[in-house]
Amino acid sequence: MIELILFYAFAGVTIFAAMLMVLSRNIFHSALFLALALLGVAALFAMMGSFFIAGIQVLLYIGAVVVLTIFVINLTKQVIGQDVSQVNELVLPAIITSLLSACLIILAVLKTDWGTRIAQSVAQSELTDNTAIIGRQLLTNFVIPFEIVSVLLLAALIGAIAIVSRDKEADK
Amino acid sequence: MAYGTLLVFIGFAVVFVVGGVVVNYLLMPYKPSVAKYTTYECGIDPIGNAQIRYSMRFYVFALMYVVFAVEAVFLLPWAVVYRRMTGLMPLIEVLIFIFILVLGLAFAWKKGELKWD
Amino acid sequence: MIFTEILDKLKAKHEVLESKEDLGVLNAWVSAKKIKEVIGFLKNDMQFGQLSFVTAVDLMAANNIEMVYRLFSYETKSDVVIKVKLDRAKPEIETITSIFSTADWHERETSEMFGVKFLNHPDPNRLLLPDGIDMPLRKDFKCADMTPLPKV
Amino acid sequence: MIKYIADIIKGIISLMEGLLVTLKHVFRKPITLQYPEQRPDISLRFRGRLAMPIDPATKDNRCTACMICVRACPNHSIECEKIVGEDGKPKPKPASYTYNMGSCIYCNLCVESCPFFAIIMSDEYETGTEDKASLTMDLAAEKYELKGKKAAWWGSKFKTEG
Amino acid sequence: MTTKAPFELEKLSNDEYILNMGPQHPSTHGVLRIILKLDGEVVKDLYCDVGYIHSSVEKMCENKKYEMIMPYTDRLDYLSAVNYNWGYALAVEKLMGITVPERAEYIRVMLAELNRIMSHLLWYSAYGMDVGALTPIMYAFREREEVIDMIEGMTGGRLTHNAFRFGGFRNDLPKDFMDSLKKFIGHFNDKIDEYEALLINNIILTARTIGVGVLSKETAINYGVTGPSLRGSNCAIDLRKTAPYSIYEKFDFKACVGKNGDTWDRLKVRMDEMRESTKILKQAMEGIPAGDIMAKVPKIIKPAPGEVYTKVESARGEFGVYIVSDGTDKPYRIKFRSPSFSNLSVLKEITIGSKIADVVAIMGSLDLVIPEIDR
Amino acid sequence: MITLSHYIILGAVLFAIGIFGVITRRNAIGILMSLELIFNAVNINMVAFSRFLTPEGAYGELFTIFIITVAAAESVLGLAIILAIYRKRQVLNADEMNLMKW
Amino acid sequence: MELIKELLYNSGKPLGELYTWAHGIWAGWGAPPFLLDLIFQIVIGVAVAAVVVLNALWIIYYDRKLSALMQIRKGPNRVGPLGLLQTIADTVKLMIKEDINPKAVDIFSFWIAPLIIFIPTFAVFLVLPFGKGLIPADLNIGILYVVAITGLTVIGILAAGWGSNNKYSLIGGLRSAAQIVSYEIPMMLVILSIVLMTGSMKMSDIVAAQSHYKWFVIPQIIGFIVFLIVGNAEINRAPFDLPEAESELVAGFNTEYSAMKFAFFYLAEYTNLFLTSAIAATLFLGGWEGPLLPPIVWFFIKTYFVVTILMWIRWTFPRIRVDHLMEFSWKYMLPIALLNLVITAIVIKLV
Amino acid sequence: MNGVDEELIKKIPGLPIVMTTAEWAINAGRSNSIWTLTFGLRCCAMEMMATGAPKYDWARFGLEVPSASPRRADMMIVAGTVTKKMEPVIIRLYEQMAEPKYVIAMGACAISGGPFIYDSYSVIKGADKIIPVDIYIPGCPPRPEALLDGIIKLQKKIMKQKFRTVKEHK
Repeated sequence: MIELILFYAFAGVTIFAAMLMVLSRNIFHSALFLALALLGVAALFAMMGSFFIAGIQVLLYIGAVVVLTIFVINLTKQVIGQDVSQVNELVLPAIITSLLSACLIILAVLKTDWGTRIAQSVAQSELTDNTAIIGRQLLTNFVIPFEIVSVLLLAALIGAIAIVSRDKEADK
Repeated sequence: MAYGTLLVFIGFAVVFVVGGVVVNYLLMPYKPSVAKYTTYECGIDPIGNAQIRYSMRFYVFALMYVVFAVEAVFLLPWAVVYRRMTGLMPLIEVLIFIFILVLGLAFAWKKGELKWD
Repeated sequence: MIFTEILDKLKAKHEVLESKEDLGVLNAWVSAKKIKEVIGFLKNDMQFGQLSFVTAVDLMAANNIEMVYRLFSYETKSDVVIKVKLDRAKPEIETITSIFSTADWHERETSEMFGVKFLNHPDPNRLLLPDGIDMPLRKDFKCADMTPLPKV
Repeated sequence: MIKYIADIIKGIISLMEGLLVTLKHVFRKPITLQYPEQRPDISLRFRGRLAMPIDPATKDNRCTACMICVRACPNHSIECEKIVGEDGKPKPKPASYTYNMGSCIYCNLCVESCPFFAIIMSDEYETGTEDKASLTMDLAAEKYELKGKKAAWWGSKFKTEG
Repeated sequence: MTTKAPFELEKLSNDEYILNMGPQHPSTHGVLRIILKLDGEVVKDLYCDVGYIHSSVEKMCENKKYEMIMPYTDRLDYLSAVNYNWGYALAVEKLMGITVPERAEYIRVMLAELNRIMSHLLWYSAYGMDVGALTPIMYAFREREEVIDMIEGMTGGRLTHNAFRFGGFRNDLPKDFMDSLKKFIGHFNDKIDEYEALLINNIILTARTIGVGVLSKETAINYGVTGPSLRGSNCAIDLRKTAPYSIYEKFDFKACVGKNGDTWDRLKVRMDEMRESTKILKQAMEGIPAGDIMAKVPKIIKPAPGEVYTKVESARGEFGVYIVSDGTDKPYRIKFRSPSFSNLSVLKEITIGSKIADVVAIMGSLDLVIPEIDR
Repeated sequence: MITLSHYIILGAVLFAIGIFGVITRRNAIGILMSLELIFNAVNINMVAFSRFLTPEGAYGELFTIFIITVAAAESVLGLAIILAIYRKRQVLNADEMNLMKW
Repeated sequence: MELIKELLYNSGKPLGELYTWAHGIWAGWGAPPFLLDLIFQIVIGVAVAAVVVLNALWIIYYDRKLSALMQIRKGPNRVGPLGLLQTIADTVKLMIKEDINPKAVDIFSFWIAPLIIFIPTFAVFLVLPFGKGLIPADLNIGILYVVAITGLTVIGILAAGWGSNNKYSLIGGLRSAAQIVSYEIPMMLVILSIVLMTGSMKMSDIVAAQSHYKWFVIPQIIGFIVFLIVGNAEINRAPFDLPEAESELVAGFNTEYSAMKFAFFYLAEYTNLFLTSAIAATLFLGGWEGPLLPPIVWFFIKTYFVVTILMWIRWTFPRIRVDHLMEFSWKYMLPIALLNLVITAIVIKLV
Repeated sequence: MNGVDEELIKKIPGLPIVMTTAEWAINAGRSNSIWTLTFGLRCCAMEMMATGAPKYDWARFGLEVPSASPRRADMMIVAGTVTKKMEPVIIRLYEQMAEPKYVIAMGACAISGGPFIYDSYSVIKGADKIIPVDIYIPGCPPRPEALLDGIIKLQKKIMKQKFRTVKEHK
């Protein structure tokens, strides 16, 4: 019972914040709402028992990606009080597309029979921390992706620095 | 239970801040004037807009932060299971992982991105 | 270097309208048009490396504004004063900022205080005074909030 | 690489030196003078507000309204008027001696100029007030009694002069 | 003469913006306004807006008797007021042809050197505040209060001493002056070492100041920079040495110079100068003769027509007084050549290309006193 | 009792909002932010699947970590590009960002 | 007497007993059990709020007195005995000060910023191990939670800087954010070394791993020093107080804030100081462990020891310049922390 | 919003006492936590610094926190000469301070123009010509003790203040 209330509360916050984020006329406010939406998602993760994922959701998504976004917003000239319409002329098609896709997924989900596995799987009281499982998996079954991630990060770092520093040289 | 406490905590923090400001608003003397609500800039009229375009350097540091934060996050589960795993494989795998990222740091260092100019 | 020596050297190159000794220091009057050459000559050829100050004196009785340039030489430890008489109604003189950078501010100050116009000055702005006060160091300056000291 | 490590070590040493200085001061006695309770020992020549002390012998001030101090004051903080006798002639006594403490610059020039030691810079400095008007005072009417170090000093001067 | 905006906003390139420092700003030491044109953290251009404390001293002095001007020289540079008194007294004495008795000269030197120490101590504490260290001010003011007590005992004023009279002094040294001076000299050098350990040699500060704001010797002289700021640029010009006034020839001291003319050199020069001042004080204390403290001076100061310029080495540099006398008891024109005026004008030259934080560090190292610039 | 469907439907709604944002936002940064929403919708599904279907292996969570990593890398690069374009051409609007005109 | 002793030295157990006891009675009444949980949580929340407020009041006073001690002066001593009421006077004053919302600000960001900054500060208390079993909530991801939630502060600072619509604020906010972000990495690496040694992110496990005086400060001395420096930088205190660099940026990101909104920044700053010290004490100094005195007292003693060190540093050093600050983090702190981590890993594997 | 209905308060039993106590507590808080705007003009600024230095230590009075931003400053010490160029700046800074705010005119210049009272074309003859001044401290410059004395006098004045009232000025 209490879980359901909490679920709806978090889901409500998430969706509300996501809506505001998409509709807000001010890009900075959008970023703040995005942070709120991500926080809601993190809470949902925690509800599912994935505390580690919730933690890194906060750490990486809010603490890093959103901060990076806000940095970029700050580094571009965004004038306070200047409410620019952030929405282009594609509103109607967008609504249709998004509604259609959402309905499609929801229909599919509702029609699907998830089988017997669900009933026995999550005994909600036994939400154990699975950081150790993740670690073990990373070092055994997922060791190749694990190493590839570092290459990906290196590539991103080098790429971004190259873009930025090319820009710097162009300035001179 | 534990995360419930977190919720209560956040609720408390919100009540604390909002309550403080509300009490402040109830008690404060209020005397508006035009000059009071102007932006402070050492006592003179602000020159130009405050929304300035600031140094690109900050972006470099922020992006490096993102990359290294992701790295640290990958190391966390490793650190948790490290003692419980036998063999040298975990160590070697992680050393490779760290090495590749140190390359990134070295690249940035070499490129002079860590230096401010 | 004593003042006669300086005077001789100066006279050899440039026209000196008038000269006198005041407490051991040479005061030489030159014409306004020549000021740049004279100062340049003193700096480059006679090692007067420091421009102590530039100012003016309002000689109201003679209807003149007298520019005063004081130079000092670190090498010979001697001073020299170059003076220029300007018309009080329309004081104009060439700037010497290109020779001595320090003259920039001194000239700006003199300019707002005495109304001397420095031609070709790189930054002809007010330095010290707010808007509304002009040429206060002229002897005939009057200002509404300037209460004179009561005579006893 | 060696420079990198040397830099770190050099830096740590210089930081430690600084920390040591503050640490040493923790054990030194505070030099604070707890003002309203403790008062400083002010030097004799300190220039507080202007006062026209009354001579303990005659119970009167020594001003002769000669106006020298008024003329000596750089910014006209003193005004003095002589007593006009019944015959219409001014007498050598001040009818009023207006001192504007708010504009006084405590330069001591008036005191130095006074030939009779009639005025003195007292050692009173706690003259802050809410009321600006009270800063302009009539010293002749005030009957200021000099106390402390200055009184003895003034008294001795007084004797040699008088 | 116009007042126009120093930088036009429209003309700024896309990366540039304008930051205003002052008039009310914690690090401008009074009311100086500096307008910075910045690109990120880097200073592209700089404009000094002075005059916020312009109080028309020169005009006022034209209407004052010579004696009355003395207190006003105190208020030009309240940090080394004695030197300013001296510069003015020297000018009038030269104009009048007064010779000052030797004892008075010794007292003058002692007061001036104490005053120099006091000024440098204040500079040190203010510099600490500028670079964000909040403790140096507390230690420096402890010694400063000691010096102030000494000077107050002599002159009666803490900052605005009004100490000098034409021809000497009004009062002789108080009795306990020598004792306290001895005590002060005894422990002051140790304190300077402490100051250096606390702030000047700190790696954070050296990293901030070495190689920053380099002022070359030529630029310095061209801009008329004087005093410790000039000596920091490896230029041993000290008026006490190069154009000795009073009895400075009698003392053994050296003009402290820096090597590269960067900010740190200027700091170091001031610290060394305090040590040199202690040396002078020691010599003066030992060599002071007995005798008169006041020369014979006419009752009314009425110099003959003419003009005079005298200069003294104040804590900030060459302070000069230029007086034009017309034979009355008031000067016809008086001009104070203040060291900070020229020292500030070089700021633009040495700041461009450094960071915002450097502006503060460099400005602090020039040791500015704003009322002296504005007069 | 919360079921898997709850989470998946929530994910679908977030996904739809994200899609809406991506299509309608003018601002390139806004588009990137909407993309983050879509990633999150996926993440919710992943974690839910993992929790409900394969709790023993934590596969979904591993995928979530990788997705977050990719998202981080994407935003680092994407924002760098946006910033570079902005500094060159003073535009933030995706419609006006036409690389061919460069 | 026994109960008090038990509470002080082994408070976790009696609290747990109390909880089960209350649960029994509660179930007897037939009331829903989560309500009791809620009540318990609210009690904990109130207790922590009291700790936050009282601690902030005390720590500000402590800072002032300590600085006075180092600066050979007296410090506040006129309000109440020894000036103890000084901070209360400040609070009262700030509470009734006029709150100014300048015209140019972006009201939403301007108002939300103190909230965003204060919530994480408050929420970190959730995992602080005050004593044995005396943890408001012993989360599995304990230390990750701390790192993650403190990272939220950056958003608040950026919002404050951007929303104030003031150049000083904006620059201060950006600087502050860049600084926190830069120093987060070495901090995480140091924490990783600790996690490596304990094999758990739970705060209670970390403390337990250091029992019998095997404090991590010995094997991790480099980590400890790095943590102190980095922690000091994270909370923007001198010599890393660039965002509020008074001599450059007036007051940094909170230039435009007044009254209570500013008070929360102030409160958060000092609470963060306490938090950093508390975490340092937990990670390196064995948390609540100590002889004779009750655990909670030891916890506070150790925390205040670290607080004192940080204050000592603050009152001694000049401010570091912004580019040096960044370089310092990336060129010195990060390699050292990384090296520390690798060495720790190797040593653990080999020994 | 200013002022509370006095009559209404008197009617409710007990409330006057509560109000007086609250007023006392608030005034005690105000008077013991006077944060100053860091801002010096002339010689007096040096004495202001000296007052903050260990020998006089104004931190004892709760003035420890110097505030560079006027938003949270309680007191402005006009320490020195106010000139015409500076006048708008001072007025603006004063306006930008949050209520309740106090002004101390320190030294002769700030009281009346001091040395520059006559013959000066650029000095405002007293800070009270432009902003309301609470305490005048004569001296040129006043000793640090005099400033402390002025602060104590200001504290006494604050203790007499009414709850939520603000000063009126032009």
